[in-house]
Amino acid sequence: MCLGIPGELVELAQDHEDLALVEVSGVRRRINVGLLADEELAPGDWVLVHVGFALSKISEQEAQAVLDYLEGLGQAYTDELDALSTSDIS
Amino acid sequence: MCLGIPGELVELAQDHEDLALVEVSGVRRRINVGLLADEELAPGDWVLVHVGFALSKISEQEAQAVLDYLEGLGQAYTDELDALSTSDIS
Amino acid sequence: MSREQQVLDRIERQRRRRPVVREERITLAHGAGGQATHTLIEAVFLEAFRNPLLAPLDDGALLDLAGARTAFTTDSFVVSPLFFPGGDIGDLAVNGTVNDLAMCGARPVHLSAGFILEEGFPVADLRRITASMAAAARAAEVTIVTGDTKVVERGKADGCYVTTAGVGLVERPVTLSAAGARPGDAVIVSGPIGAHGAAIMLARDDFGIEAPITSDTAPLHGIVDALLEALPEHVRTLRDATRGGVATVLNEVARASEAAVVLHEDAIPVTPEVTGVCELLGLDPLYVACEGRFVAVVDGEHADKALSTIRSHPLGADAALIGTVAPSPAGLVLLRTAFGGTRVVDVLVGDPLPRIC
Amino acid sequence: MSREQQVLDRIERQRRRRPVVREERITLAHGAGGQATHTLIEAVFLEAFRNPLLAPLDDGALLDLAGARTAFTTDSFVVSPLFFPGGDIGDLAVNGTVNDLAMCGARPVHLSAGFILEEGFPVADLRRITASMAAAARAAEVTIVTGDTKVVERGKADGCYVTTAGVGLVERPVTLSAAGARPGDAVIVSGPIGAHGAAIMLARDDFGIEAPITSDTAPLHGIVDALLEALPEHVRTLRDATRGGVATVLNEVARASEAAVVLHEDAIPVTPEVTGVCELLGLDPLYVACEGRFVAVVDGEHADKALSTIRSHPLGADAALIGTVAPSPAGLVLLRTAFGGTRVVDVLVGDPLPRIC
Amino acid sequence: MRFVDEYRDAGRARVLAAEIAARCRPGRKYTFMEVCGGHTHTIYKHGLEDHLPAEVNLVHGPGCPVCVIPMGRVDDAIHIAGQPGVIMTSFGDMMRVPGGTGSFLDAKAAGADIRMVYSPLDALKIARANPDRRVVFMAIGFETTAPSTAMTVLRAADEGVTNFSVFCNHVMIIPAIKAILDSPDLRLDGFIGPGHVSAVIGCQPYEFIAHDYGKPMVVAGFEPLDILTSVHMLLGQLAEGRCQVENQYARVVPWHGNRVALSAIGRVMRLRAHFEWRGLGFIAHSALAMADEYAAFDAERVFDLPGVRVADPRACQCGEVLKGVLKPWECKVFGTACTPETPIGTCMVSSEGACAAYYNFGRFSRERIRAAAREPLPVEIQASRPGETSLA
Amino acid sequence: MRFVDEYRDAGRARVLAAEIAARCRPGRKYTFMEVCGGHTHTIYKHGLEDHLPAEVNLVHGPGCPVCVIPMGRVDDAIHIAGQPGVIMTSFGDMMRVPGGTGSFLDAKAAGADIRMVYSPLDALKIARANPDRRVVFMAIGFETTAPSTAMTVLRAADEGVTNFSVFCNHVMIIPAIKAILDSPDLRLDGFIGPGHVSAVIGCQPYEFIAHDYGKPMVVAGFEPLDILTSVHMLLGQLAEGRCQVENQYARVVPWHGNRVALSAIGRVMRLRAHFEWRGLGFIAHSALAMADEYAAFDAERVFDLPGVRVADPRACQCGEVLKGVLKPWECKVFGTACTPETPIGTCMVSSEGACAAYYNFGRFSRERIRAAAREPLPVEIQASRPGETSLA
Ligand code: SF4
Ligand code: SF4
Ligand SMILES: [Mg+2]
Ligand SMILES: [Mg+2]
Ligand SMILES: [Mg+2]
Ligand SMILES: [Mg+2]
Ligand SMILES: [Mg+2]
Ligand SMILES: [Mg+2]
Ligand SMILES: [Mg+2]
Ligand SMILES: [Mg+2]
Ligand SMILES: [Mg+2]
Ligand SMILES: [Mg+2]
Repeated sequence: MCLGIPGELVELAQDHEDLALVEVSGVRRRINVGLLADEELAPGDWVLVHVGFALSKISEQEAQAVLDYLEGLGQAYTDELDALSTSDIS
Repeated sequence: MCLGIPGELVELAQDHEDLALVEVSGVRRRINVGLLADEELAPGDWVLVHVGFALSKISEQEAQAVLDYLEGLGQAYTDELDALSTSDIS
Repeated sequence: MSREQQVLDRIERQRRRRPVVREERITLAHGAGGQATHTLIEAVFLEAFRNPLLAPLDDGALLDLAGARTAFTTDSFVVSPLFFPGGDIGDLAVNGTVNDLAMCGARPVHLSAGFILEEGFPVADLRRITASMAAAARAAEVTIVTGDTKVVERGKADGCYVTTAGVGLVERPVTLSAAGARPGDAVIVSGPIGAHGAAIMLARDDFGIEAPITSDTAPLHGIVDALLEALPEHVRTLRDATRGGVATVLNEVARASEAAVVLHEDAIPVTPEVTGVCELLGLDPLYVACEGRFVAVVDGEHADKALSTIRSHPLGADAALIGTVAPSPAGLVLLRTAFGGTRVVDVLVGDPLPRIC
Repeated sequence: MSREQQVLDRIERQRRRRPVVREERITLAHGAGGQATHTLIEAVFLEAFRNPLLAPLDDGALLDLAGARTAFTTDSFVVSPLFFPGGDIGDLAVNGTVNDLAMCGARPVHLSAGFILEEGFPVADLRRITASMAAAARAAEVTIVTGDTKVVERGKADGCYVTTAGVGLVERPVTLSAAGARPGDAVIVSGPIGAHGAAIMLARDDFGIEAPITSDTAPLHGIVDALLEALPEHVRTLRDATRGGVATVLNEVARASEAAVVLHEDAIPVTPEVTGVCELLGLDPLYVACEGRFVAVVDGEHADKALSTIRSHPLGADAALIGTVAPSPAGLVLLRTAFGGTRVVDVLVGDPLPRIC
Repeated sequence: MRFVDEYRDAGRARVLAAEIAARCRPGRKYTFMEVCGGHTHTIYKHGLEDHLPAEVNLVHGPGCPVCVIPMGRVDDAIHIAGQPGVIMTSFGDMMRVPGGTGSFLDAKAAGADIRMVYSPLDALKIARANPDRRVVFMAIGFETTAPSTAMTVLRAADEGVTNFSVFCNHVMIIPAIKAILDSPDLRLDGFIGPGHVSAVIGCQPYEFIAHDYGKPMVVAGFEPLDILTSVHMLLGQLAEGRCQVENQYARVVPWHGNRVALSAIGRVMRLRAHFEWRGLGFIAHSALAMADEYAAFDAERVFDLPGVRVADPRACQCGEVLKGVLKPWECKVFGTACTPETPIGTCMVSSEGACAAYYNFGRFSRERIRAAAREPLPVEIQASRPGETSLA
Repeated sequence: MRFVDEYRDAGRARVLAAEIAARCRPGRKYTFMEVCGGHTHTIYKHGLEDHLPAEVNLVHGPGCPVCVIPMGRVDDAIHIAGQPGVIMTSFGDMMRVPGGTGSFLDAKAAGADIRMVYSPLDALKIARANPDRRVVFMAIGFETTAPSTAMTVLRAADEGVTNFSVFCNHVMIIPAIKAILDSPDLRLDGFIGPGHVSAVIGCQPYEFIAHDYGKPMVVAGFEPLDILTSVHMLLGQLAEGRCQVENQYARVVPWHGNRVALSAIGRVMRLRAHFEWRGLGFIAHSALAMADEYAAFDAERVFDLPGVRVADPRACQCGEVLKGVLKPWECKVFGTACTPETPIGTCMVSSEGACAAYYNFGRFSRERIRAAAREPLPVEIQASRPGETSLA
């Protein structure tokens, strides 16, 4: 029910201010962007689609932040593994 | 379009004054007898059925008259044949 | 030759030309089994699928399957109502395919069954239908070995449609074909005609007509087996007289055999009740469907034997010799009327009785 | 054993009991190919028709016809819309039956075709359908040898339904069965999945979704022939992944074989477009129908040969090894997810995609 | 007595045939018109002409209501059927009648809700069962059928049914016969009068035919012996120099008709000033419309109608056939372009139309049929066994 | 970046799993509730628990709108669907939800015109296309979905559509969480907050959870790595003794929510005094009704509703499952009488219901699944080839 799909905005409709074309994996669908009236929207933006409406504009920067957080963990983990393998306790 | 079928009246409906049950070769159907309001109708009478209505009450006497007319012709014909075969022109 | 005859000859030539579907849309007439059905089959289906085995005028195809002489046939059943006096869509679907196999001279062996169900169809009705299919299959000594079920939205069907296909084995050296009739042959019908169509009409209850008529639906493989056992080489044609009735089947025979079929009106068995229904509705029993009657064209020399063989089977007790095959007028069915005249019995035009099978 | 596992074992026992139709009426779920379809087939059709040849979990029946090893199958087609990118009901009806025969290890030979037409259906559309049936039959090297046509009133169908039945000859010493999978076997799918179902969804135009997806409808007899030629004794099971998709087919295999099927999510081929449609509509591609893809269970020792043989056929170029058969949990399909977890892949419940075939 | 089989007896027919032959003056041609399509149907269906000598020639008249409906009226009816919520009801005979824009069958295939009924009462029943729809009855027919329509409207009014109306196309036989009599190109020796129309209007209205036009008429029943008898009676009048209206069908037809039926027509309908007949053109006072008192049941007032007159197809010779000037096979399109399956003219539609009757039953010339009938049978055929009726 | 695959990476998951395991105090149990059914679905669908150590226990919360709808409301909706001319429209999830008198699916099979839609805008489209029908949209959902309903009603009003109404069953997450927090039988260490609800309402409304109840919350995205990350963050707060609302899903969730969406809800809807939740009973101020200004679009006013409260089936333990007190398999009817095919409780219906998710994806205990997963493969399997995506 709360299913939301990230989609890339490829075109803002000329004929209707609230409509836009969104693409998900090469698949296109018209959605209503009326709930993002406060946002600046442009082709290339990503939005979260829910029951035919764009609910939110997706921030790539914030998205990267999570991945960086994970990267950091991974780095720490790798470092630790490296440390482990290079340490000589013999 | 002007198809009319002779049917035997087997029952006058109790619940509706214009309805009656008519039988044709063991097949029964309800028909409207409103057009025969001037006639006395009773089970055993024959009527001519057209598009769900009884159009006419059939006179057995008149029916017989035609057959008698034909019988007469037949008789005359047979008599003649007889006459022919018994006549001796040799 | 009179001018009238010249005109009529021109018309006959025209009728033999490749048929053309002139309508833009399918009408009920295309499913009534008469002229429009033929035209559709020839102009659309045969045209597209043309191959030597596809014999539209016969009840099924004869196949050589790795040496096994096999008959293969299919029919879809859309009868309305689904349940009627004397049967239901279930035994109709089994008997219909069993009979088409029998008409090919085959012993019916296995059936398939495809169901198209309308959303909302009562499961209890489906059980009733499958139970009567099972009973009919037992009676016809066949097994239903494969099937399929589809469900369509409400309003996209009429409860339940069933399509059966069947395979049978041709175990006798018979060569049956609608094209096999020859002058001098006798035409036999296996019992009183028109009961199925009349029963369906009454079951629809559109006309407030009541009559003690039950469908004649029955498997004909047994009676056919007896006939072919008795006269393996003297039976020319077998056709079950379904949609379009005896008249349509015999027109197919006359056309395919390029001979005339001459029927005798007062020899054709019809029950009084079927006669009554037909009179009330302005129908001709010759065009009303049977589902348990067949027409056999047999060598005239063996007509008596054929008739007595058929009559000795319970389903053929009221069989009758109804006509003969004559050399001309080729392609036509004539009727010697009880009144002493002769007229043409043409293929059915229009759709007096839709959805009877 | 944990209390959870005890509960789950009780549930599995329950699931193996004879199924019961609890609904009073048919719903679209009964036609979706999932659990409700199975229940209906087992509780109603098998119950009524029970006989040794009727094998519901296989694609067709294997018959001995006077010594000829024959496969016999049927399917009704009710797809909506009738015409869709990549195909129409006509080639679907031919390919569907050709494929069911191929899955029995048979060479498809002859087809029957029963048409149920709705009054008002454009004759031009019917011609289009028969033309594509004829083309599909040519491509599959089969002939359509017998048929039937019925017409129902407007509002009693949806344009055109087609039921095909088919006979084929089993010419190799194969024993294919949904029950044939054994631990150690490999599971192969012949190409990217879900394109047919996705194409139909888009063609319906209910969602305003556009994507370059065409149905995968295709005859599989050639590729199957190549596979059986290469490995006549090492192919256990062949199933075309139609209604209910790969997940449903493999559940049938797991249950019938009393073994587990373990799939690897990241090995299962799906095109980006099908993925996109499924994401937008909340569907799982594992349950979306194909009409030109099959699943093969082959001896694990010969998995590479099987895969390379399939891949060498144009219709199998993107085939993939997607899983294996394990001894337990018997009857279940498990998925090792790309995320690194493992979960159950159950039979389909409900009807995400009605009228796809 | 079933009032059917008795009149289909081959033995009686043979006797009568001999009498008819005997009454003909050798070499003279007798041309009689059977006014009613029902008679045409009987003649062909029973092969009746096989009992007539070459001297007697039956020609078909205008008495087939389906055959005379003009194309514009069909188009109007299809227009009504296409209005939102309409269920059009009609006798089966109408389904194939071509209008300028196709037939009911075509309109139905294209989506209109058009249903066949057996009786106008069935149409009323459909109206009762579908209160949210507008049910229209396509009323056609001569005076035979008009009373049933009228009675149905009276009942609808009685019951206060508000979603039922009648598209009234009832026509009257007398003006049609008069048009035939006034037409210059026909030579007739007498009329076989319409039996069932006469059950309503009686025989008296035909007397002008004998008095003013000097043509004898015998009102005839619909079994083949009825018609054969009527031919015999007509020949008798001619032989005896009489010219009268005689009633062969007295078992059904009272001389003065059915008063109740006539008064029902009188209450519910009114005479139209003129009405177009297919092939015959406009004929004054030849048809009925709904009376003002029943305007609420008059589809012509309930719906806006295009009311466009459509010219008959150029090839169509129905007018000549309806007037008995041409035999069906003499029409240029008969049996080739015009067949019961794809009729061009209306006479090819109803089984009572002369062209359809001839095409279905007689499409094989009398010479050949007689030759075929004379051929000996290779096997002996018996009438069906006791305990069951035969088709006959 | 597709914002999907990146968050489903098994390598990253393994790293994170190790970190999570490292953050757990051995022997201590950590119980976190994922409030939203979308999270439950993700957890089972990706087999996420395989990456969690035995110490971490996820329990499912009430955040599945289909799961919390009371039977009486389903019956009311079916009652509406049965009114003349009505087309009921609904998200697919609702079709199997049992009311006291069956489900939408049953009502549809029995003849009601009930259609699945993907968006409330589709329902409005159906209304426009069927001006003679009355189209009702069965509105369910949390704050995620309510704005779409509101926007649709605003558009309908704008266009003057008069045959469209909404049967409003929108519920609100905060009162539900409060009900959980106030329930005596649950011990939780923290919440995984609902990502898409928060896209509308923001994170700020959750602060009372940390402040007043002392439970940490991390608002999480719906990919499996999002949830795993949130678990890691919750463990971090607990380890550091913090108790806050954190936003793991900042790429979608603004701290203060979506002002336009909130104001659309505010215009079109009003707070109900109380509303019944399946298994949880009546909760004050927990749901939305149509505002008086939009009464014309309010199905509750357009139609007379029975409005009868129906007690949950005796066997049903959905309430306990929704509160996280029982695991699905602990319900007595789970998997035997109650299955997705024939659900007794609502949690078995939606793929986001805890029982359905567990039944469909998890119906095999973790111990066995892990054993099966460890088994060596008899053949080597490769990820799908370049040029095509795999299912993953
Ligand atoms: S053949 Fe056709 S067009 Fe010619 S007169 Fe007959 S019905 Fe009219
Ligand atoms: S098993 Fe069914 S009844 Fe029990 S909690 Fe789950 S959904 Fe509710
Ligand atoms: Mg047959
Ligand atoms: Mg057949
Ligand atoms: Mg048949
Ligand atoms: Mg199938
Ligand atoms: Mg229906
Ligand atoms: Mg298959
Ligand atoms: Mg099959
Ligand atoms: Mg199949
Ligand atoms: Mg057939
Ligand atoms: Mg339709």
